[in-house]
Amino acid sequence: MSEDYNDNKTIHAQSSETMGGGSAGVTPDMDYVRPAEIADQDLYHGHSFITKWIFCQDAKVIGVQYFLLATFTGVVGLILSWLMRLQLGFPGAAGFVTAEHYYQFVTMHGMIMVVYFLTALFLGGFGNYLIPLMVGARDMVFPYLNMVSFWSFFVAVAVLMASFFVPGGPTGAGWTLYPPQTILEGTPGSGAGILLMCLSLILFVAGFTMGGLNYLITVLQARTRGMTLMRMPLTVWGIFTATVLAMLAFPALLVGALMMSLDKVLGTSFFMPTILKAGEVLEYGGGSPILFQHLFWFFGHPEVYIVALPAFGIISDLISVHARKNIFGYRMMVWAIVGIGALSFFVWAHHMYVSGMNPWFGFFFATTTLIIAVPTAMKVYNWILTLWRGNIRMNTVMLWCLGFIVTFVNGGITGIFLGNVSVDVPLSDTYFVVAHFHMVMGIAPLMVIMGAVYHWFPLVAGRFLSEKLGKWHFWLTFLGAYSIYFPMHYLGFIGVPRRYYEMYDSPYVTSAVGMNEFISLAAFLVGAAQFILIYNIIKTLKTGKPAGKNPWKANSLEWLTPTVPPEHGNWGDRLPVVHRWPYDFSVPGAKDDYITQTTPPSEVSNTGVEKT
Amino acid sequence: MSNTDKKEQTSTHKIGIYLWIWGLLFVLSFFSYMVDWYQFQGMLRWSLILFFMFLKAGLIMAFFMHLFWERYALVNVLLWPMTAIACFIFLMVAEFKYTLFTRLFYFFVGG
Amino acid sequence: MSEPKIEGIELKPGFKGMAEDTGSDQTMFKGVHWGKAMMWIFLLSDTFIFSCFLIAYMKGRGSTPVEWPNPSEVFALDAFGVPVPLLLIAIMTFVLITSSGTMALAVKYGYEKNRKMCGWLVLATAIGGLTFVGMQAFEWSKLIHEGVRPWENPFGAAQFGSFFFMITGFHGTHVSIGVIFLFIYAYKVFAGHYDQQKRGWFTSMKGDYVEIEILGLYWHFVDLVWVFIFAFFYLW
Amino acid sequence: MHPGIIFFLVILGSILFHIFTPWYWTDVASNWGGMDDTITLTFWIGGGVFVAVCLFMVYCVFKFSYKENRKAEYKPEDKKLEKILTWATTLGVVALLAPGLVIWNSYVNVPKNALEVDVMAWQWGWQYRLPGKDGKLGTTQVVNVNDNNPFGINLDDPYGKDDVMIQSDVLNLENNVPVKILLRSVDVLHNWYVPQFRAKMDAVPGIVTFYWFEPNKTGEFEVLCVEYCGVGHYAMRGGVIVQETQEYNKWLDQQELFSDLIAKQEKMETEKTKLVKK
Ligand code: HEA
Ligand code: HEA
Ligand code: CUA
Ligand SMILES: [Cu+2]
Repeated sequence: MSEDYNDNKTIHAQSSETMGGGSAGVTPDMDYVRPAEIADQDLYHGHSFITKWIFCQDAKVIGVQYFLLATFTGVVGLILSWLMRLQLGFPGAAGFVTAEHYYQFVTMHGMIMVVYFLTALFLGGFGNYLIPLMVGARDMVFPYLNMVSFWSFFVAVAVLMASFFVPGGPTGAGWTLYPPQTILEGTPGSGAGILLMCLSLILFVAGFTMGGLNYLITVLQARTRGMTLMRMPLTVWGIFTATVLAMLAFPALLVGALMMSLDKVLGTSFFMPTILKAGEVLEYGGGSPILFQHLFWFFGHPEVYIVALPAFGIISDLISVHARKNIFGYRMMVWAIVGIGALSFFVWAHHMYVSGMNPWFGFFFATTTLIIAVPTAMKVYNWILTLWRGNIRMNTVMLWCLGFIVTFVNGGITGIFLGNVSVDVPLSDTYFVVAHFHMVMGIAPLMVIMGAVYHWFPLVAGRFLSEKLGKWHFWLTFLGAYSIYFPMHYLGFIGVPRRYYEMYDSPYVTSAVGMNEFISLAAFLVGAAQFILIYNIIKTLKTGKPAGKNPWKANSLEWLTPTVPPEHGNWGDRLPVVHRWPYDFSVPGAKDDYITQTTPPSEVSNTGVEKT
Repeated sequence: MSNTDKKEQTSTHKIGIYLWIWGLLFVLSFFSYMVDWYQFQGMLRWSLILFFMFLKAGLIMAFFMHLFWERYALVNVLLWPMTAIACFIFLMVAEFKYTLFTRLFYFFVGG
Repeated sequence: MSEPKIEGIELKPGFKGMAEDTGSDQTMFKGVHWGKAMMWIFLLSDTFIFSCFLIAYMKGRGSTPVEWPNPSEVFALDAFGVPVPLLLIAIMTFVLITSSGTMALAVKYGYEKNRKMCGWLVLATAIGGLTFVGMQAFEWSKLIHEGVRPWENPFGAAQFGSFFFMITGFHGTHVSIGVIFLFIYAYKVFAGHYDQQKRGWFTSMKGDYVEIEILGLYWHFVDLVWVFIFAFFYLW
Repeated sequence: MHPGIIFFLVILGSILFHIFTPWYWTDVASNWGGMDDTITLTFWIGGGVFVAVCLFMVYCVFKFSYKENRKAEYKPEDKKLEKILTWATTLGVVALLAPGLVIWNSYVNVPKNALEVDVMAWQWGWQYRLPGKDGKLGTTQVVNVNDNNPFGINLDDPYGKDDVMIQSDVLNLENNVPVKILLRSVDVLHNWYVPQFRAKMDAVPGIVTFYWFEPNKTGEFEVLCVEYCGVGHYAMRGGVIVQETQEYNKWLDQQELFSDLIAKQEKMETEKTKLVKK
C-alpha cells in the first residue's frame, strides 16, 4: 500500500529558492520568503478507475462531483418551479398539480435550491476545486474525509429524492418546516416524507461537516509559502467565511431536525402544544412551536449568507480580472465579509417579526439587521468602484457580474424593507418576500455561478465556452429573471400571500391575473435558457477553442499550475511561492497589465506596486 | 504533516499540574453536589451552580485540553463564537418568560 | 502542547503573537497539527450542537406551566434503604472525571513517547468510559422501569423525559464513540503504530503520538459537556 | 448594441414600472398609515441608492470599455472615500430605522381602551369571541373545546360566562374603535391578516399572541390566512365588516352569549331527562 503515497521524508529544501523563472541560485533579499514550516503533503494516488474517478481523494475531482450532483438537484428544483408556475399562472392547466402536490413542489423546490443546490455547489463544488489551488496547497488536508463528505452528500440527495416515491410523497410543509403542521395530517407528506427530509438534512450536515473541516483547515493551516491571509483571493475568503458560518449554523438545524423527528416518531412534545384535530385532542402537550422557529432561523439566516458570501467573493475576483483593475478596498472587502458573517448570527429573528415571539425582540433584531446593510453596502460600492477607471472586457463573464450587481442591489434594498420591523408587518408572508429572496438568492448568486462557470471552465476543461451562446444565455436569463421577480414585488403590495395554491376568487388577485401569466411565461423561458449552458458545455468539451495557460491573464495561483488542467497534487515538484496579493493588475511601470502572485519583486522592481 | 523531528525533545508539563487539576475537579464536583445536598434555593443555588460549573469547565479546557498553553490565535478563534451562543441564551430566557406569561395569563383562571 | 518552534520566525506570546500569527503565511495556528486543529474546530461545532440542545431544554422547561419533576428526587438512589439524592449521577461524574484524568496523563506520556504508560492509560480511560456508559444504561433502565418515557412520565411535565433521554442519549452516544476509539487507539499504541509512523486508515498522514492528544481533546470535551449537563439537568 | 444600453433600459424600466404600476397598496383602512409612509420613505432612499449604484455602473461600462492601449488606474484603497461612504450609508440606515422603530413601539403597546377580540383559528377556519358586559374575556383551554363549548372557555371562569360568541368567519367591528386582536389556534400556525389594515400576527397554538389596530373606514374586507397551515391554507379566508356604531350595536345585540348556550344546553338536558323518564 505504501507505494501509493508519495513519501516526503523531509521538509523540502525550498527555503533559499524561489519559483520565479530561471534565475536559479542567488535570490535577492527583497524576494525573501519565510522557509517552509510544514512538510509537503503526502497524497494517495489512485490507480483504478474507481479510485481515480469515483471514490477519488483529489479535491478537484470531488469538486466536479459536487458540482455535477448539485446541478442535477438544481435541475430538479427548476422543473418543480416550472410546475408551480404552471399552476400559478394557468390554474388547472396541469391537472395533476393538486393543492397537495403544489405544496410538495414548493417545499422541495425551496429546500433543494437553498441547501442541496446552492450550498453544495458553492462550498462543495467551487470550494473543493478552488481552495487548494488558490492557497497553493497540494490538496485538501484530509483527502479521505473529503471523499466521504461527497458520498454523504450523495446519500443525502438519494434519500431526498427517494421521498418523492414513498407513500404520501415528499413533505409539503414549506422549506421552513414549521411544526406543528409539518408532522400533522393536513399537510402533505407528513408521514414518511418529513422523516426522510429530516434524515436527509442530518446526512447533509454530517457530510458537510467533514467537507467543511477540510476547507477550514486547508485555508488556516496549509497555505503555501508567502500566502498570508491578506493575500488570499476574495473567493477563498468568501468560501472560508461561509464555511465557518455553516459549521456554526448547521448544528441548530441538526438539533431542530432531530427533535422534530422525535416528535413525529416517539411522540415527544418538544414543539407540540395541546392540539385539537378533528374534534379529538392529540397526545401532545406543552411544547413550543416558536422554539423550532428560533432553531430553524438560527440556522436559516446564516444559511442565506452561506450562499451569499461565496458569491460575494467570487464576483470580486471576476470583476477584478475582467476589469483589469485591482479590487478596490481589498481590506475593507475582507472585513466586510467577516463582519457580515459574524453579524449574521445576531439577526435571525427578523424572519419572525410576526411569529408571535416576544414583541420586544423586534427592536433588537431590526437594529442588528439594518446594521448588516452597512458592510454589505461597502461591498457593493467597492465592486462598482473597481469598474471605475478600469479597462473593462465586455465578455460573458463581465455580463454576469453586472447582472449580479443589479439584481443583488435590488434584492438587498428589498431586504431593507423587510428588515425594518414595522415595514415587514404588512409585507411578511406575501409575494414581496418571495420576490426579495429570489432576487437576492435565486438570481444574484446564480449569476455568480454562471459567471464563475464561464470564467473557470477553461481551467477545468482546457477550453473556452462559446461566447456567442454565452451571451444568449446571459440575456435570456437576466432579462427573464428580472421580469419574473421585479413585478412580483407588486403582487406583495396588493396583498397576495405566498404559499397560496390559487386565489382567483379574491379581489387581490383578479387585477393581477395578467401579471401572473406573464411571470409564468418568463419563468418557462428562463428555465429553458439554462439548457443553452448545458448544450454549450457539452459542445465545448468536444470542439471548444483550446484555452492554454492563464487565458484571462489572471494573477491568482489556480491559473499558474504547471499543467492545465491541473493534475493530482496540483503543483508538480515544487509548491509555488507567493510574493503579492492576487490583484496586481495594470500596475504602473509593469510591462504587462498583470503581475502574477508568484512573480518575485525583483522581477518587477521598477513598478509602483503597493506592499501587500 | 509530521513536523516534529523524532529526536526533538518535546518538553512536557510536569505531572504535578495534572494531578492538581484532577484533584480540584473532584473537589469542585463534590461542592456542586453539596449544593443539591443542602438544598440551597433561589439565587444562591443558581450562582453556586454556575460558579462551580464554569470553574470546572474552565479547568478542563485550560489544562486538560491545554488551552492555557495554546497560542492566542487558537484560543480566540475558539472562544469568540460563544458570543453567538450567549446571545441565543439571553434571548431565549426572555422568550420562555414571555411564553410562560401568556400561558398563565390566558389559559388559567385567575392568571 | 509544547511551545512550538518555527524556523525563520520568532513567535511572540499574547495578543502581539496572535496578530503576527494571523498575519503570517502558511499557518495561522503555529505548530498545531492539522488533525488537532480539525478536532478543535469540530468540537466548536459540536459545542453549538450541545448548546442548542441545552437552550432548547431551557426554553422548554422554562415555558411549561406544568410542574417540573424534581431531579434530586427522581435521580435518587437507595443506599442501605435510604434514598440518597443524585447518588448515581455523583458516581458517574466521579467516573468520568477519573477517566479524564487518566486521559490527560496518557497524552502527557504519549508526548514523552512512553509507549507502555501511554497505552495503559488510554486503556484505563476506555474502561472508565465503558463504566460510565454502563451506569447510564442502568440509569435509563431504572427510569424506564419507573414509567418515565420520552413522551410522558409520572412525575410532572412530559418534556422532562423527552429532554432527558434526548440529551443524555446524545451525550452517551458521544461517550460510546469515544470508548470505541479509545480501545482502537490503545491497540495502536501498544502495537507501536505511532513509533513506526504507520499510516492510519482514514488519512494519508503518518501516525504520530499527536493523535493521542487529538483523541484526548475529544474525550475531555465529552467530560466538559457532562459538566454542563450535570449543572443544568441534575442541579437546576 | 452596447450591453450598457440594455442595463440602462432595465433601470429606466424599473423606475417607470414603479411610477405607472396599476398594482400597489389597497387604500389603508386602519391607523397604520404610518407603515405606508415608511415604505414610501424606504422607496425614496433605497430606490435612490439602487438607481444611483446602477447608473454609476452603467456609466463605467460605457466609459471604461476595454481598449487595447488603455491601462486601468492602480489604486488599491481610498480611505477617505470609504469613510465617507460608510458614514453616508449609516446615515441612510438610521433614517430608515428610526421611524420604523417608532411605529413598532406603538404596534406593541396597545391602547388601554382597545376592545379585546379573541380570534380562534383551526384548520381551516376562524371564529371570534368578544367580551360581554364585564369587558373581559374568559380564559380558555384547547382541551375544553367541544360542541357545547366551541371556544374552550374555562367553565369556572366568571369572566367567560357573558362572552359573545361569533361562530362565523365574518367579524364585525366598530369604526374608529381600537381593537386588540388576541390570536390563538387549536392546531397549527395561522395568521389573521386584512391587507387594508396592514397589521398581522401569527396565531400560535399553545400561546396567545396579539396585535392592535383601529379601523377607520367602513366597509367589508377579506381576511386571509397568511401563515402556511396545510393544504387548506389558500382557502382559509374570513371577513371583516367595519360599521358605524349604531349598526354595529344592532349586530352585536343579535349575537349569542356563552351563557345563552349553556342555558340552552341545560334546557335540552332537562328535556332529555324528562323524555327518558316518560
Ligand atoms: C442570499 C440570500 C439572502 C440575502 C443576501 C439576504 C439579505 C437580506 N435579507 Fe433576506 N431572505 C432570504 C435570503 C437572503 N436575504 C430568504 C431566503 C428569505 C425568506 C425565507 C423564507 O421565509 O422562506 C429572506 C427573508 C428576509 C426577511 C424576512 C421576511 C419575512 O419573512 O417577513 C427579512 C427581514 O428582515 C430579510 C432581510 C434581509 C436583509 C436586511 C438583507 C441584507 O443583508 C441586504 C443588504 C444589502 C443591501 C442593503 C444592498 C446594498 C446596499 C447598498 C447599495 C447601500 C445603500 C443601502 C441603504 C442606505 C439602505 N430577508
Ligand atoms: C436558490 C434558491 C432558489 C432558486 C434558484 C429559485 C428559482 C425559482 N423559483 Fe423559487 N423558491 C425558493 C428558492 C429558489 N427558487 C425558496 C427558498 C422558496 C420558498 C419555498 C417555501 O415557501 O417553502 C421558493 C418559492 C418559490 C415560489 C413561491 C411559491 C409559493 O409561495 O407559493 C415561486 C413562485 O413563483 C418560485 C418560483 C421560482 C422560479 C420560477 C424559479 C426559477 O425558474 C428561476 C430561474 C432558475 C434558474 C435560472 C436556474 C436554475 C439553475 C439550474 C437548473 C442549474 C444549472 C446550473 C448549471 C449548469 C451550473 N419559487
Ligand atoms: Cu391557516 Cu394558513
Ligand atoms: Cu435572514
